[in-house]
Amino acid sequence: MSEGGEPDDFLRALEAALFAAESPMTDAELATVIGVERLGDALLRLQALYAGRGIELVDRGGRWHFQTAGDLAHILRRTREESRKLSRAGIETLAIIAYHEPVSRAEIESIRGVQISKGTLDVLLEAGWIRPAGRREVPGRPIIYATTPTFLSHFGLDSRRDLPGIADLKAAGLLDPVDLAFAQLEMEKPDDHA
Amino acid sequence: MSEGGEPDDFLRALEAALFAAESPMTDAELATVIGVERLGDALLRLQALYAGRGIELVDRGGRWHFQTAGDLAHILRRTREESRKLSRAGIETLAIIAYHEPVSRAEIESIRGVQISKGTLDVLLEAGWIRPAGRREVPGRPIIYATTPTFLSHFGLDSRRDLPGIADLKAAGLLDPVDLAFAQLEMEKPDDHA
Amino acid sequence: MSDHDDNFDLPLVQEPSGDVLTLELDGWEGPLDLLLSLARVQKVDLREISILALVEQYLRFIENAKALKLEIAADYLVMAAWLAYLKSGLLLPGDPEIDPSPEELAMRLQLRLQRLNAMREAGARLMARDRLGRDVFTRGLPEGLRLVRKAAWDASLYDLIAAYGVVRARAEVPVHVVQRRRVMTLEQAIDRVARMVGSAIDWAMLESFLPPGAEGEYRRSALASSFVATLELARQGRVALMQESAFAPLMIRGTA
Repeated sequence: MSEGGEPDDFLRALEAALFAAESPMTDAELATVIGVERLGDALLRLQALYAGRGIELVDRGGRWHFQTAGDLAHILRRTREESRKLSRAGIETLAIIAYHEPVSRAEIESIRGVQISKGTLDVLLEAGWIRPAGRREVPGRPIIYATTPTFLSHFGLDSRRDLPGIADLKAAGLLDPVDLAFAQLEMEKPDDHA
Repeated sequence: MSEGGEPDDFLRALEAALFAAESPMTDAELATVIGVERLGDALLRLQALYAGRGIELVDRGGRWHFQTAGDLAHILRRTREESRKLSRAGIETLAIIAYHEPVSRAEIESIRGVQISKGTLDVLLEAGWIRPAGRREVPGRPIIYATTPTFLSHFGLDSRRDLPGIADLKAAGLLDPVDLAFAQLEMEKPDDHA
Repeated sequence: MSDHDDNFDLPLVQEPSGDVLTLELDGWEGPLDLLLSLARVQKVDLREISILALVEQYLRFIENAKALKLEIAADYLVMAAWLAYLKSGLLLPGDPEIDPSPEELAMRLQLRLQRLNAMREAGARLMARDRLGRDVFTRGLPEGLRLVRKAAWDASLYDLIAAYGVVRARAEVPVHVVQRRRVMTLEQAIDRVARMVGSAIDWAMLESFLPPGAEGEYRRSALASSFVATLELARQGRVALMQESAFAPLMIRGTA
């Protein structure tokens, strides 16, 4: 092994557990499975062991799993998974939730300048990419939405900090809380039963 | 790597293909997947690479697959305890209890509009999601049910107040008749100007 | 920006009849979306677009659409009216009384376009990532682990709330209830105004006949009924009405 000799039994057990797992595992879950108190830096050592291989160990919001290397996508890509394509409204709504989370429906609408049609949030909820994350303590107590760990793993993100360009957007003030009152005044809809 | 330096792209592709495969694969199938004429001794080289590790590459009658090293079998699931999907009656009953707790069986039936079998409540009790929460002081003194902390943690809720309200469900398209909601999935046109 | 019509990136749709070209407004998700596409045609950094030029393009676009007798959704027209107002504010010499100033409104519009654009690009970048199950894969044949605090029964939060939605949708018999609103009937108003005017000799404003503390919809109802009541009483010769000019306060006095 490149990282100094044969892996120890501890690392072997960790490797086996991660290979056998049916879904991403947290540090604590893995420790329980292999019967140790704590993992220490074992996950990072295992990750280093697989660096540059056809399979890599990734951290998705504190949950770890093995996956095939991204540069091999051209060999492995399965087109059948692509049959259900997200609409533009769906993509934008997902981006807004991911970059602004947690956000209410009204906040999403104010950024997009149109009402969200029925089904848009439903599709994202069903995909397991977003979840209701409590309520905003303002009049009407609207539900607010946030992304899920499934979202992070699906899009290959270690954490929300890794969202493409999020630091720049934040620096440019483009992720500041929306001036809702202003937006509503300006975009007032003649009716709201759409 | 023990077998002379970094694995080449060929070996990496083979490794990834075997890892992602949904069933054991033959030499010829693997060659097709990674787009080469023949594999030569690549499988044996990959096997050597994994020798002594937590997982190993094995040949079962000409079909190859990765599996957990035999001495680590204790961390694997021994009894194939399939996690079963809750029945429709089960999930509906659970939803009604969550939204209306505490409720008696008769109340659940009147909301569902359908009778519930004894087994339905048993399953929810067994899963630890609901608990008897006393009796309603009406004739017959029926048992009333409420959700448990286990319920909250399983569904990732901080409190019952985080459940989306009727207005939210309506807005998300979840109160639509099923076929209508399906038609509105908005998954159709691949968009070109995103 | 001189070659107006070519500036528009409009999908042109040929009508079946063949002679009329129509602009496809459905191509845009609302006015902000349309504004953003127009702004992008300026081909400069969104922070440097000319709001005035953008406003003119939008208004021209809506005019074109109207000239072609297209059905234009109301929100496009609302936006057009708002932009026309903004345009006049930007063109006229600054009036310090107006708050927020047209310049500030223009800046906010620009900011909104930037925000929407940022999210659109973020969405595209998100979708282009290596996605699990499409570009990268987890193990195809996991053996599975010993259960670690995993419930044997599996259901997601989505399953739960969707199920509740189904239950409610099934149980929901559409019942339309006309909300009971507090109103003042014409009879009540005639009674009230007649009683009050009997003791008043001086001219009094119509509003002074409204019940004290009346607010919102009830006040509007009372005002409308009281107005009709004074007309009825005037017809009967019991009161005299006077108004100095259009929209001036309506004055009432008893004739007794």
